[in-house]
Amino acid sequence: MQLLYFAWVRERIGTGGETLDPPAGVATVAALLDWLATLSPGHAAALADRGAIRVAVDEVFVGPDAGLGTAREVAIFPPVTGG
Amino acid sequence: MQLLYFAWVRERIGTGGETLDPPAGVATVAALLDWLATLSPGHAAALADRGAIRVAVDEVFVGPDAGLGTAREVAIFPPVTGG
Amino acid sequence: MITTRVQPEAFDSGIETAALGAGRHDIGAVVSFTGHVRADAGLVSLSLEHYPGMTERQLAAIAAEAEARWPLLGGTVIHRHGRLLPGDAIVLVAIASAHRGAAFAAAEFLMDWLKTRAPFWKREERADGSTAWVAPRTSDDTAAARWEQT
Amino acid sequence: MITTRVQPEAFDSGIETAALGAGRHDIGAVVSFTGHVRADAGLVSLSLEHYPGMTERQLAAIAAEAEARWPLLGGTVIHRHGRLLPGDAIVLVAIASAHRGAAFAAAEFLMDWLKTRAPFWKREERADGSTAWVAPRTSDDTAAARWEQT
Repeated sequence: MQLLYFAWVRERIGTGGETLDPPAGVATVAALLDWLATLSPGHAAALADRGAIRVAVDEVFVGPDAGLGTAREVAIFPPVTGG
Repeated sequence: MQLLYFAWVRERIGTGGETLDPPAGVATVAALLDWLATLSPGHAAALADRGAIRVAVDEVFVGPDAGLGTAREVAIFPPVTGG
Repeated sequence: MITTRVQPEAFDSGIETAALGAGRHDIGAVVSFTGHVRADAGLVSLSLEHYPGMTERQLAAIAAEAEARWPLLGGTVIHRHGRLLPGDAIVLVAIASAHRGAAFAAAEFLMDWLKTRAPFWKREERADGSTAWVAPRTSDDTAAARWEQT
Repeated sequence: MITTRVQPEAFDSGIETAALGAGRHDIGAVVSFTGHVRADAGLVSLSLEHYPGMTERQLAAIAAEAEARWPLLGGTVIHRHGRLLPGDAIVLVAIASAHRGAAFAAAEFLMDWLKTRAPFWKREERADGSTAWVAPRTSDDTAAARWEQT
């Protein structure tokens, strides 16, 4: 699975993306975030405030309960501030 | 008193303006329109539909009950259609 | 602060709008509206008559009202008169503000009030040679009524 | 019909907006919104990060939504990314329609949705050398919520 990180999520994790293979039990976005937060202190810091985290699966915004299914690309970032 | 006419009011009366001296009893906009309508068939045709007539006294929109006071310039025209 | 002009000459909306923001670092939002002559139903030309003197006075009053209602950082209102052809620009309202909400609202307000309170009258010339004065649109009155303060 | 672009290069709002109406006789109203970088509180620069691929996809989806909601005759949406300076234009939304109501509404809708649904993130660089990611504004969420269909 390709993970992408943007803005301060990227800065705290220390990379713009990584390819990871989550354990079989990780079936939802919320479960993925829980698992990612165990990988390093940077991941934990980036994901500590779940209310400030947004996720897109294969370029579509989803909520924490969304299933990962056959997702190829999961992007994790703060609320957007464009315009 | 300087009278000004615009759009189809001007066309029906046949002039863009005229200087007139209304009788002493003509004290309101409505009375002025009544008096003007007696001046010629063109004036009568222009002012026949009072619901389609708008008036400005000294460059300020007013209603039919407005007093003429010391008005110098009274403009009579259809509802505006600019923009 | 909002400049108003009544003129027969054509104008360039892009240049007028860009001028509002030139050299400014406090403006976050610029909204511009340009009205054009549409060639509906065989229209050949649109002639705008106005009331010289009162037109300028009304435009200035409408602009002052917009400035009183919203925190604006500049604006330009231009309304043409005379004979215009399909595609020609009739009217420009360009507004600058720190934020988009005020800029959009003021621009819409100015257009709604121009449509219903500025002394202009449009006469259409059609392909068959006939001419007709444009009737006011109820939708313009409805739009303008949004801004009435109760 | 609405063209969308994501680019680091500067753009000219006047030229982009004028292009919508060129040679057309059915367009009565052109509304353009340009967002600029404000130099609030010692801001030196604003850097926009985006999500390549998803950004283009979201802009196209937002544009399609506007076309479905209003009878539009053309439009251009441009959003820049990269490092911008005070006064620079960040975003353009230009919309053409027969009448002003649809053009104003679609332009406001597009801006509200861009602010809340397009994957861009702004980082401010300040005169003291510090940087900070811009926090989302509640007012943007409120503005976007106006358009939710119930």
